[in-house]
Amino acid sequence: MSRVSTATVDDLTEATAPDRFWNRQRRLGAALVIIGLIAAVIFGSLAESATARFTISEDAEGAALSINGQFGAILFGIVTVAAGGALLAGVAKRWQTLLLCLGIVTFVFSFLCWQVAGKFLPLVDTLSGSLELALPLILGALAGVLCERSGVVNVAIEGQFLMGAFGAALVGTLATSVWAGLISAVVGGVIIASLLAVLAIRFLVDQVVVGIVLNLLALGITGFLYERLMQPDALKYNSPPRLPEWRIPGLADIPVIGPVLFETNLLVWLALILVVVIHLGLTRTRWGLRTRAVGEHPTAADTVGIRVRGLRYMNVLLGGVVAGAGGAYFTLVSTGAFNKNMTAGAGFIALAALIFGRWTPFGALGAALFFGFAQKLANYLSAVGSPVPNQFLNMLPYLATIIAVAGLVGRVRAPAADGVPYVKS
Amino acid sequence: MTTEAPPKKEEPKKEEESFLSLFVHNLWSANTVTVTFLSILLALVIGAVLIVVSDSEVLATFSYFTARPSDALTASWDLISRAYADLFKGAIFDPAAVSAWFNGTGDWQTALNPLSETLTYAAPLVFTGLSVALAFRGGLFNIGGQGQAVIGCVTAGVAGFAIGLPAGLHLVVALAAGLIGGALWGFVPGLLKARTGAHEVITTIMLNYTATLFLGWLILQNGVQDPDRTDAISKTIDSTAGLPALPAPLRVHFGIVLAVLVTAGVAWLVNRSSFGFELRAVGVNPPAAKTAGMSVGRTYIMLMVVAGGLAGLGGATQVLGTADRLTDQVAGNIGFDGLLVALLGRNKPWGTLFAAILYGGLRAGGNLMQVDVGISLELVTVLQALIVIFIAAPALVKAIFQLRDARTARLGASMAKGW
Amino acid sequence: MRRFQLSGKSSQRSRSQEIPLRLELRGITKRFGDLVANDHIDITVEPGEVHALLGENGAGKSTLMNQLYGLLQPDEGEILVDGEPKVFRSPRDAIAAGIGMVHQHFMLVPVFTVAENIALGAEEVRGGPLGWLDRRRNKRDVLETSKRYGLPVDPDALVENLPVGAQQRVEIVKALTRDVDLLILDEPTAVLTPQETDELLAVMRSLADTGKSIVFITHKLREVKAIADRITVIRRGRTVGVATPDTSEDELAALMVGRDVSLEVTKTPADPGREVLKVSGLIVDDDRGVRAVDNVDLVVRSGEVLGIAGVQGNGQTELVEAIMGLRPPRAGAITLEEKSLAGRTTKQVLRAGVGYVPEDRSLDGVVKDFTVAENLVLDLYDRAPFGNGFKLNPKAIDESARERVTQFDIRTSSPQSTVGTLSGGNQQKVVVAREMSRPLKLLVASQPTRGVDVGSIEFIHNQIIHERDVGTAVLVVSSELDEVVGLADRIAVMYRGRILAVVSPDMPREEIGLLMAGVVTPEAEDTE
Amino acid sequence: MVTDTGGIDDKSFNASAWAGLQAAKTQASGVDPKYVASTAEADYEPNLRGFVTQKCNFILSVGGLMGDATKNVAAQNSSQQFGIVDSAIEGATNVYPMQFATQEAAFLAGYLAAGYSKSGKVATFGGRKIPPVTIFMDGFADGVAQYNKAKGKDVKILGWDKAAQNGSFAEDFASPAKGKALASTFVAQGADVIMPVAGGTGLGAAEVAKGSSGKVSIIWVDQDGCKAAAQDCDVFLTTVVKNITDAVEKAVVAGATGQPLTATPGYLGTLENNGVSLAPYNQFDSKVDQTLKDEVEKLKADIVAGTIKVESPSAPA
Repeated sequence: MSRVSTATVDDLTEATAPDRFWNRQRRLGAALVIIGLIAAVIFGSLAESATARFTISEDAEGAALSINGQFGAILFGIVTVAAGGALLAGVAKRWQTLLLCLGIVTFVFSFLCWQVAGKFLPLVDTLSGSLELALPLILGALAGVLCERSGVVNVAIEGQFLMGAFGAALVGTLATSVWAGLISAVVGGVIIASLLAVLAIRFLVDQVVVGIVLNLLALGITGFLYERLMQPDALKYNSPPRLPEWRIPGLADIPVIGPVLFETNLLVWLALILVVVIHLGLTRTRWGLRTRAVGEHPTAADTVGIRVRGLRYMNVLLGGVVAGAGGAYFTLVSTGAFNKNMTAGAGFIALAALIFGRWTPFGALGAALFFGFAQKLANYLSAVGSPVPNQFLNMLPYLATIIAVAGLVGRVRAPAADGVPYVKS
Repeated sequence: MTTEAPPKKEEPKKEEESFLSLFVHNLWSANTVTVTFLSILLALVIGAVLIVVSDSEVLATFSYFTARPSDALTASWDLISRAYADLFKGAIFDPAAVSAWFNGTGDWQTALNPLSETLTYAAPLVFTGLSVALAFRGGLFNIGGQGQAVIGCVTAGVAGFAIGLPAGLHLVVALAAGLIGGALWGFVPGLLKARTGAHEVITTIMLNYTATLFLGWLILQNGVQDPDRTDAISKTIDSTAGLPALPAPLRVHFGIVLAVLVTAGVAWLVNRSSFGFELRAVGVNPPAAKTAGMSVGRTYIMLMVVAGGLAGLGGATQVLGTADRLTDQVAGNIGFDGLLVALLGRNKPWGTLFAAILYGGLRAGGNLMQVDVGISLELVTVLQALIVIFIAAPALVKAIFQLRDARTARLGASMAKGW
Repeated sequence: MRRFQLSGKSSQRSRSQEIPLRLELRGITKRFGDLVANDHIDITVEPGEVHALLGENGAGKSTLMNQLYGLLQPDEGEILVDGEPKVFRSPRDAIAAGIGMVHQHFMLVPVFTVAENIALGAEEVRGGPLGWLDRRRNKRDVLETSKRYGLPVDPDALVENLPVGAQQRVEIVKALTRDVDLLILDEPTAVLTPQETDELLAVMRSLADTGKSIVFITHKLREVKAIADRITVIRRGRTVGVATPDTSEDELAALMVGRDVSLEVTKTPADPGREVLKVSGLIVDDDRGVRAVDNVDLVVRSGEVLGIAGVQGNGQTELVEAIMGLRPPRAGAITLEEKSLAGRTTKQVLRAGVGYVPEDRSLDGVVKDFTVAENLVLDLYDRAPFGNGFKLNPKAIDESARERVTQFDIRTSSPQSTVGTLSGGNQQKVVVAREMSRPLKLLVASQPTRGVDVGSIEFIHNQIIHERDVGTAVLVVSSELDEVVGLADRIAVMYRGRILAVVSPDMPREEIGLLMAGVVTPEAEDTE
Repeated sequence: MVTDTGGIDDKSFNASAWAGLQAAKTQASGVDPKYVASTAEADYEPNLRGFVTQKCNFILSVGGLMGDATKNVAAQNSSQQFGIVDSAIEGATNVYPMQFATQEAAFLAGYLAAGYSKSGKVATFGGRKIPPVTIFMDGFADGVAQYNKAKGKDVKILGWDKAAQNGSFAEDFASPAKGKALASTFVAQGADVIMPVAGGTGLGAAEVAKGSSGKVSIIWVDQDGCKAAAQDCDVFLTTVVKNITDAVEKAVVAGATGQPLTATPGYLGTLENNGVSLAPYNQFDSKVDQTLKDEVEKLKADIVAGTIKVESPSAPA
């Protein structure tokens, strides 16, 4: 008896930490040092020695943060090197993430100083543009979180977007109500989600395959109906009302953040609230505990009486709701009309954001914002005439994803049962 | 002494049954052929419904359906039969053109044109389909066929106009360039998968976009862009680098022959080569392959290189066979279509070849359908997607048609393994 | 322990006359395709009874219990609880009826804490429909149950960081917090040291004394005799007898297997020769970067079997993987006949004359979708005569497969059948046949008979001894102490990544058991 | 009619040409218009041939990208009548070319924009870098330069550098989101008149203008914006009209009624024959100075008279 209790005490002791020299921290540190040097030397030498202005207002006027472009490029590059050096030297664990973020952010600043030298970058416009471009990605990635935390891989986000966008345009126009449009967007997302659910959960089809094919199906159906219905008579079928922009008095007057966050449309708030709600839901509620259990170890969940397939169905459909709302962005917020293949791969970027964000709502938010920022920046820089061809600027988000998936965020761990259909033996 | 099933004694006996009865019995069981056939049928039925509900004229006849149902039914039937007849005529042959050829009023080119079109569309799809299928057999989901094909287009195209070589040799060099370009583009995700475990679905999707953007940049550069044009289009490839083709207007070219040869090669590779053994082992059970001494990482890299090379060859076929010059749309959708072709062909080389020809036919027929009855090509996309859904979910087809269980075929392309 | 048994039995006998039966299974039949897994099985479990279900691997015990627990539905037959027929469509129904189960493969979510795992499915919540988790109450419930039944668990620990013994306690606590009246334990002792096993048996007995019924599934005769009130023996899906603990081990074994079996491995004394495998100062980390093998030294000589005993999860897996080149060691040396294996790939290790039977057959041992013939050349496909590194030689592969199938008594309809259609024992024979059909210097066999029927166990054990007798060095790793004792000429006991002692198989089981629990006695240290 | 890869709904030349066919249908009873959208360059030839096999009387290709394909097919089927928009095919007698001196109208728009701009910055961007797009941008740039020369001002043009033939492109004719991003960037740079030459992508620019509460205005292209995108009429300063619709309509009606279509000289839309023009100011009529209006009229007359020549590398020869 006593011996067993001894063993129990042993059980609780901490596992020994690895002490290999080139651990992840040092590798990241080395990488930061290298890119920091590149920034300081190359960006620094290419940059004009002219003032780079980061304006607080929406345009060139008004207050601005200014720095000499060349000086800034070199300065921030050196900070990146320093952050990398600190990681290389070995610091306490809690500083690691902070230093990594600092290194990446200063690298971006260095790049910006080079690009903006002699010009200016409007911060409010950049931020609100980033947020708007990130909006569908946030919603799409959240849909992915809902599905994948319960163990169903969702590659069909793109298809859900398209159906959502199409439904919003069609019904929004017919009913001349933006709210009816929003609801039909949700319905559109749920239609694809339910196909995904049935095929993946009931018929056990490979989930990545289903996702890809459903994207194609959505593309085909919306494209077909668009050509047959909307195109001949756009006024009747394809001119939905737009989601109004609302301004919260007071809060909207806060500099920079105010106009970005509090003078915008409902969908932005919805997305941000959903991030918090889904995060709390997953970590703090019965539903979340069960969802995570089903995604990690469905058999274990089954043996304690949880309906694995039922919960998966529910989560996939909820995902459809969220992704469908994301689809509404394209027609009700962004453009005001449906167009063939108008989502243009946003669903896949959302998928990348989901993985980049390690299957967590806040991670997904961060990744989506990053993609939004990269896209906005590419747009802005190509418009102000960057020396870098805009095709290369547009590659940024994709290359960043590859780098992120390949190592920057470490080996990401998907929910253990993600993509594995649950079959009772 | 154990619970193992007693060895089945029935099997030899069954062989003694007449072939015919066996055939009839199997016909309505859920074997591969039946399921494939029924999947296509189901897709066509759903497609027909879509055609009808989206046609305002036909739909109008339904408004008085109860009064005169025959109107609605005739109108629907006319529309559907005309659309599908076009699909057939555009893909295989048009009886009118063939009879015109026989009685001397038409020419053989017109009669053979549908088949030529089908094979022309099929040729690059065979390569991209094989690329996906091969990767699939090794447990990798190569969504990057598109990007690899784009790079294949680029390298083959550039080799086609930038270097001067005698005919024949130039073609070989250009094809090789396409192959190598695609292989390089496949190497990256393979390496990342092997070294860091980065999921190939994500990396290949990202590389697709990157490849397309790169192409968009490249064709505007001096030396690549057609000097007589200001828009995004490259110089034309030298005639020495073009794939030999039948006389115009027939477009079918040597690419389809090459495709058949490559299919045979891939079939041999999968089933008869050491590398094929490795990739199949790694595909179904990586830990066991590793335990048996195979290098899973090396296999992944090799696999992606070969898959990328195949897709690159598909891109090369596109440029050297039909397109003749680079534009930003030059690769069309051959990479993504290859994905469906592979799924439809159940990831088997010969299956992929036939699936590619079927898709080529749908494409060629779809063009005529669009020209003649104005039904857009998107319908073909819908049909393609539906066919693959049904093929991938044989249980669904089984349930719809109440098929009996197949005795042998293990259905369900269950490759499910998640991230 | 005896005292418990007697008192338990007497009290229950008297009660059974008045109150209805707790559980009755009548004519339960379950088929999987052509295979009849359960064939009209009848079992009655009375309140307060420890009912052992004895049978060898694949006899259908787990299938039966999965039906009782609602994971599977019987094709025929009925389940009666307190005399009333019940249909269990899912574990939910079984739990509602007061049935709990501790599964052979633990049903715990590794990334959850102990408290979360225990709460799962029976969460304490606030906030009504919102279902806000009440973590404090969940934790309190865990601690209460833990205390009441004397099963210490830490509610905040992550399950994946716990050793298997502790995980099993969590499983039992999980079942007990649900107020079960009948607890099914499926092969619970497989992962425990002998001492922990005794501990568990005592817990089972005390639970039975409080009136709960226990169904205890096992194939270990010793444990059955120690704890059971009644024993039902199942063979090939049928009930072949009901016995009492008084039945002799030999009788039970004969019932279980259907013929007389020799439980002992017969072998001649070893004749150890030169040092073949030498491991020194080996340090290996596991997947999470935690040290799994901690400064291990060991030597295996030609013509001897070195057994590694130890509870699963004490570093044996990582040790073997490091030897095989499957896992890079952090430090230390591994040499095969003086030649270093450090930095060699698995292929090179295999080619150097090492045979390897991996512990997880279905994951690492065979490729189930491959044919028997293909599996038999899984590590030789690129060598003559089976291939030349570029192409395969199907004829040679097929011919060799036919030979092996006969030689190793692999029961298959054809070498072209896929391995997945074979029974566990025959799959294992495929692995053994593959590894032993080339000249070996060293054979590494990990859990060589896990999940294998008795007939195949005998065969495999004989093959291992045969390999030793032709002069191969053999390293056997097993968590079945009986197997290690039976096979090994020397036994190294592994605990928390260290070799605590190397002892003789003649050492008393209890002593080895103590070592497996990490207790180093003076005698053991002497033998080192 | 065969569209290029932009598809029938590009809100640009494909759409205009299709509208022309539709209009022809109402004019001449025998016309039954059909179209096929190409999804890749490789489709041009088979699509054209599809119509040949269908024995269509008049086969219209849209876009310079289809020049080669049209040339081949037309050469093989010399008995059928073809037409092509935005391109001319040398030596082909059965292809009726319809081209437009768009730079002339865009020149006026450039002058107008420069005169109307309060910030001294105007902008333009394109859908893709193809001649039918850049010709607008060239004319626009020259118009701005003309204004600067005439007034001694320094109105800047963003998004296009005529000398370098380089500028901002959305790489998309159907993505208002991209148009919006580009336009808001230009606005942030201070531009207050924007001319998007990008079909549906340009709607995003209109979006930005709408959100600017009157500060920013848009010059639309192809078809009068107040008709093509009526919902945004309140931000359209004017439109550089390229009257493909009328040209196509006339050609088709002519073909249908048996009048010959001669390949040379074909059709060239200019300010003179109203093939290209500046649309009415619509809701901006009261906001534009009369003097500026007069100057624009004067310029138009000068161009028609040939005293001012507007050149562009993309202009039809």
